[in-house]
Amino acid sequence: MTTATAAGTGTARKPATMAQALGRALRDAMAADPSVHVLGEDVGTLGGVFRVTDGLAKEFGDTRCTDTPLAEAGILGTAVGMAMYGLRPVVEMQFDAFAYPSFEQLISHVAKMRNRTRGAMPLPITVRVPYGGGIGGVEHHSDSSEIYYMATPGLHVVAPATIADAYGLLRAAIASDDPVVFLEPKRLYWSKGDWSPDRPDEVPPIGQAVVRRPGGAAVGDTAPAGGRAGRGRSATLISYGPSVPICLEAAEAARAEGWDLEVVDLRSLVPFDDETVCASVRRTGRAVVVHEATGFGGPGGEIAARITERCFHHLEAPVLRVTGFDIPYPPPMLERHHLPGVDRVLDAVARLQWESEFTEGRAV
Amino acid sequence: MTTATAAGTGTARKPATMAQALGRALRDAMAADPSVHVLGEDVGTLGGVFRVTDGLAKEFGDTRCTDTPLAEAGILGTAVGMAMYGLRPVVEMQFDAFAYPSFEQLISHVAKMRNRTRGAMPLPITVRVPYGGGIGGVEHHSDSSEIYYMATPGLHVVAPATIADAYGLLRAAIASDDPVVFLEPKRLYWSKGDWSPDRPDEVPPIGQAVVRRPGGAAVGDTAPAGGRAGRGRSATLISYGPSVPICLEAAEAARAEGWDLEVVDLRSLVPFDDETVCASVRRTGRAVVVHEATGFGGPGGEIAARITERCFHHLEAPVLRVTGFDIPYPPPMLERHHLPGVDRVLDAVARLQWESEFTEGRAV
Amino acid sequence: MTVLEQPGAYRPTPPPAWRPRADAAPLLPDAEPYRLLGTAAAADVAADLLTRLHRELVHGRRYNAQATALTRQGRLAVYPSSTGQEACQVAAGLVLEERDWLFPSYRDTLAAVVRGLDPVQALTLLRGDWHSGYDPRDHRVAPLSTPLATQLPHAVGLAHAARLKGDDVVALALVGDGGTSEGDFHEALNFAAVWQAPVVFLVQNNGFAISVPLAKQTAAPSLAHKAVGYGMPGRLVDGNDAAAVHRVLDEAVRRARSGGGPTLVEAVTYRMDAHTNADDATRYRTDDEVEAWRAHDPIALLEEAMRDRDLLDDRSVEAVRESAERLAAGLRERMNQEPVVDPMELFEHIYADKTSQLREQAAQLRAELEAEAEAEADESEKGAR
Amino acid sequence: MTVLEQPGAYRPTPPPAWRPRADAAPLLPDAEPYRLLGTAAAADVAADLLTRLHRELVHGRRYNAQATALTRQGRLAVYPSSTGQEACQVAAGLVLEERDWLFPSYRDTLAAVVRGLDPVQALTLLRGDWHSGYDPRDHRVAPLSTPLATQLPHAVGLAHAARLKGDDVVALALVGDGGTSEGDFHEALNFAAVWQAPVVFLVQNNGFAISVPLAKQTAAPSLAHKAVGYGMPGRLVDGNDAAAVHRVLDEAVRRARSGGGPTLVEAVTYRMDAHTNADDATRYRTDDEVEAWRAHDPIALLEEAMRDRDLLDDRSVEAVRESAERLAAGLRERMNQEPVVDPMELFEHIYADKTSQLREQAAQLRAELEAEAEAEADESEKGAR
Ligand SMILES: Cc1ncc(C[n+]2csc(CCOP(=O)(O)OP(=O)(O)O)c2C)c(N)n1
Ligand SMILES: Cc1ncc(C[n+]2csc(CCOP(=O)(O)OP(=O)(O)O)c2C)c(N)n1
Ligand SMILES: [Mg+2]
Ligand SMILES: [Mg+2]
Repeated sequence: MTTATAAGTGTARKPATMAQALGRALRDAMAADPSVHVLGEDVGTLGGVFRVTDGLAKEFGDTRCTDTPLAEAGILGTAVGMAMYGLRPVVEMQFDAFAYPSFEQLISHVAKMRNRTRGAMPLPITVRVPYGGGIGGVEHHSDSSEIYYMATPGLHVVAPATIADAYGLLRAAIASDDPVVFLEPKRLYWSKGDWSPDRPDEVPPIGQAVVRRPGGAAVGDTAPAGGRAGRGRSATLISYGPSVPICLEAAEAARAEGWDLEVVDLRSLVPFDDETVCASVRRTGRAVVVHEATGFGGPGGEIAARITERCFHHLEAPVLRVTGFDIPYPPPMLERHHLPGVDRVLDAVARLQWESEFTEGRAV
Repeated sequence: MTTATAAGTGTARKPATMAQALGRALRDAMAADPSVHVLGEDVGTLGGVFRVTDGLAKEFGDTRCTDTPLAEAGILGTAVGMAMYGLRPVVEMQFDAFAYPSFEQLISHVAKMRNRTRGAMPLPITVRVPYGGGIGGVEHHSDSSEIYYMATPGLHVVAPATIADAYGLLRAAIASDDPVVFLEPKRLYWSKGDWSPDRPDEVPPIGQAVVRRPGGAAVGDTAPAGGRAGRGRSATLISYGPSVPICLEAAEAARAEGWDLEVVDLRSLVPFDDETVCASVRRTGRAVVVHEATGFGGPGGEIAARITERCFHHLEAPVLRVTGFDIPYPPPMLERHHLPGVDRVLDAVARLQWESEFTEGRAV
Repeated sequence: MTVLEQPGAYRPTPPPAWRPRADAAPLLPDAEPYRLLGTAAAADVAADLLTRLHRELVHGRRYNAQATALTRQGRLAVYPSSTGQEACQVAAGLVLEERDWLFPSYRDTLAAVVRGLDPVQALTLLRGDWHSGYDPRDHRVAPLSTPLATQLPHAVGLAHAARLKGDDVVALALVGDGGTSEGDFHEALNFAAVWQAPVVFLVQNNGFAISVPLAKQTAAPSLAHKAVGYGMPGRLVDGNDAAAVHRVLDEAVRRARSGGGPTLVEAVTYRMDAHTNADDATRYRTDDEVEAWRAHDPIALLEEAMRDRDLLDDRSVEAVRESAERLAAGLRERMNQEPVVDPMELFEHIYADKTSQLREQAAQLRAELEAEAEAEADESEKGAR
Repeated sequence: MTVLEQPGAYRPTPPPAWRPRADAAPLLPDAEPYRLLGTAAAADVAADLLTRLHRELVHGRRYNAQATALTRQGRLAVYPSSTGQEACQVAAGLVLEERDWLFPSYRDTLAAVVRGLDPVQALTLLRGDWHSGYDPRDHRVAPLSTPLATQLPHAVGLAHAARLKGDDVVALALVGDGGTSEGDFHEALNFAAVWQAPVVFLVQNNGFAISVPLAKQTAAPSLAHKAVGYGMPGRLVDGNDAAAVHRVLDEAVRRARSGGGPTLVEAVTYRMDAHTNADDATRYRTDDEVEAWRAHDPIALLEEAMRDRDLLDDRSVEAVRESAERLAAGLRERMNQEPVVDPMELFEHIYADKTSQLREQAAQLRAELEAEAEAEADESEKGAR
């Protein structure tokens, strides 16, 4: 995968934004493998409403990068057929909420075809879903729909938080023989970074979380008054996609208040990297899960539950969640009140029972 | 609601099965309120593939109980329009997996219309979904899809476990001004019981869990060696729908081994009754969540996480989950290996760290 | 016999006794889009209708320009203009009775405004202070629908419900050429035909779904030809001829009202602006094409026909333009006021009663807001000193 | 020019230069279902084709009876019989080349068997030992599709992919009358027409979707009329006339193979059995209706035509019945063997590589199974003593 460099482009070019890195991943994948086909609404001539597919139709022709009729079940359903014939379709859903018409195809076929055929007919389909809020989008343009996919066995679910991961994980998704729902954090599309696609170490495997910010200093060093274990004022922030930058910012801010926070970027919700997550929580003894999606029934419940199952006796406090409220995504002028921000993360950190005070039960 | 008895039928008739009680609820609701309309595939002449709507078309005519064309998005979408005009549609999805084509209508309209219109246009729609496994159904006929609904703000999600609740909760769902996804446990359709629809106390409100089996004896009475708190060998089993009878059976079996188990039937996943659940867990100090749905990303994660958030210092052990495996629903001949049964519940109970042994960390 | 029974309905009996339900021929659209303006028949169109259409077209164009300008001033999050499509918008807004219902998509705020909706309320979604700015029952206008074609089954269900209740109500549902490809379009039209619901579907075929031209959207002879597959009549009309669109819609509405069932109308028109202010139309279409359509401008077409009949002169044109300016100025002024938003409203309309969880979350947000306000007060106090 | 470009494609240019893409007339189905048997044209049908069709029809009927019997013996979880529809099934199974693909629904195991699939493998879904019993690539038969109409876009995508790869492959997709109401039907046909994919859609209109009669499913003149709305030809055929179905499908397949694009074929037939063994058809249809269709039996029709041409006599009929009995006996015998199922396979085919979570869960189940086995061994040891 990492050896596939596109003819005629050197390592000199450094895409500036995540959107460009995603486009580059598509381009490099198409150049490396003629069975990779991109299809969706406006992906061809226009280059996609976020311009992620810009230039692909020109370079590879409109049979490799195809503007489809406007019908998401049709897009994903035909992609299933294309994959059955040995192609490797990469489907773009224009926005999160516009993937819903394809739900039956995704749940009842894409996720199940390998299983149904006893492994004879895997479906190497990548479903790219620009997702999440924070871009001032009107209704239906800001949903965090990851739980629908996470809860469906047979799908991989990936969400990059960095430009390098955007490239690497998308290459990995396309190369995977399993269907991958690839969640692209819309509000990071225009995030910029210095990055070159040709460094092989930038192609991560799917299913490995990464510690974005180690919480080294405090590990086992200090034992504040009242603390049950001697792990100091450290905690783990766990997130993915658009919430990772929030967590990193919060960790930076927390340092000023004497907290040493470790930040885990899950990168992939399925497969879930229990090892990296639990190792961090065992080090710190406290954890906060952060995501934009609705709290109730959202990804954070699963994450908190499995950490608790695995690390119960290492926990100084319950795993807390900082999430979107249990409401439909708000209109643009109110979205800032809904989205988990640095302050809300710090508030949660403060509630992690640092003095082992008996605070539970307040909420009910 | 409870005063609405149908003309011409006395209290003498005692429906024997849950399917009949559901049918009776529809009938009584239609008799009480002419704005209640039933629609779906085969609900009219045939009376539904599970015969729940048997007799309704005959009694109320085919405009009150209507065989629709075969198109689930169309069924739910037209129901939205009917509700906009003041009707109270009750929609039947023939099987769990066949609700998926209506997903966009459900998520993007049914769940959001009240919110979108600032309360001006609530949608009193009941979506009946025969759900879950254990009936030897072939693929797509046994999905436990509740997390998709739970995770969508704006929907109520209800699942009865008893015949009385089937009647009462369905009446409540139809009477509700909010959209309700009403999950009917297929394998309990033929469960029998002595029951009369005319006892007002059998119409429960939506959103209240119930303790199906109190764990009284052990509350605070005994303090076994090694136990941190003095609550004895008691624990709470939490479930809903088709798993409630399993939990009751497990509790019965557990008594022989000296465990005193309390069984909570959630009845409604949304709204979620934190109070009843947490009160029980605080009494017992231990909890197991039991459901058929896939574990990863399933309802159990949410339930375990919120219990832990609220009752952390009352917990002697992490909240455990007994769920379906993280696989597509298996073919009939293998389903018994997938479904949580009494043994698996008892195994989980046994793992609840009764001697406070330090067992965590094994799984990772 | 109930309203759902159709005695002549298609039911294959054993061949050779084949009996198709309906003759397909009357369902098929004409080969050419129907036109009135510029034809002899234009002479019979009521003068006051033309005057009304004209005023609304001119107002509508100005409204579109104003709304687009508001995006540049940051007063609208986004605006999908209907410039070039005013004939469809205006006819759709005018053709219904008060008791009827309109089901617009995101591009159809003009039709809603013509129907009587306050433009500020119509633009609420696009301004971003809430998802919808009006009570749908006030003017019987459903919320603007963003997920394509999803509003069509709503229109069918509402029209069906009204009929079941014995009410004399017709629903008119708007959808774009792109939207016809969605499954919901298919399901809605099929339900409408089977139920003989009093609903009219108006496809504004403006040639593009964002960047995707019609040739990549369908291979049908016309979109109106889809009607025959549902057993309803398909009508093709010049979407820039306001009188023609009004007449075709009016006939369809009357048919629906009198129990004749649904109609599919395709209006052939063109989107003169980009998809929205955020779109760059030069990426997918040529200036030549745009200019060719400019020569078929709905306002120019109507003005020509009206001048032919002496229904318009320079003075009356000027008067209409002036009233359009006044409307635009009023809209501009009102849209330049900061809308009042209350974060606490986020929890208000989820359910009839707040769940305990929502109460907890509302309390959390309230506490945050209070802390914020306190901090701000501290700041400004410091500043004041 | 790529395969996706359609020079004559429908693209409205400014009126008055209206240019519809295609003439609708050739797309419209005939008013009467096409018939061969019993007409003069039947004389020209190749004798060996008739012989082949006859043998498969008779085998097929026996197969259906046997499968239904297996439900009563608990050997099949459920069986949706195609008795009465054998002409469609057999024609669909025979008309394709080896390299082509068949996309069956749950009712179409017979078509798959005619195509060459082992009936035991074809019945795996319905027996319940796994979701699908065969490698789809072995006979180029997609897994039986249960969610209605969802297989149609798969067929389009596969045919499109084959064409892009330069392969000479046609896909034939089967769907029921009820299935035509689903959004996926619409989207699939539209994609097929826009892409000019080499795919043939066969609607087996058997009059019912479970209990729902066609009149509640559609108001169209015929289901074949839906074709015109996509810009593909619609063909109507007597679905009990095996020669006619074969010919219409054969023409459509040839057309698709030669780059002529997709076709929609509606075969008018009747489901003689209940929806499945679990259904009670007396609830929604009369014996009279069933009997009327019995008089139009596909086997009787064919036998009559063959006898007319001296292609069949009592002896050859008897020989075919005997071979059908042998097939049924073989199937019965094999289906009476308990299928081997391995619970551990539950975790095998979820992903290319098992996740750590699945490994944990597999270990849990293995431990449970071992404990169970131990307990059983203990039991039987006790019993042996
Ligand atoms: C279900 C769905 N898919 C995708 C989109 C994104 N989208 C918004 S407008 C548009 C094009 C619509 O074209 P058309 O129906 O012709 O209407 P027009 O914009 O031309 O008025 C698309 C793809 C959407 N709103 N809904
Ligand atoms: C999406 C979906 N909805 C509902 C069903 C349940 N169902 C199974 S068969 C059937 C009727 C199908 O009728 P038709 O398409 O005419 O095919 P037939 O059974 O007559 O062959 C229904 C409603 C399903 N399988 N898939
Ligand atoms: Mg358009
Ligand atoms: Mg049928």
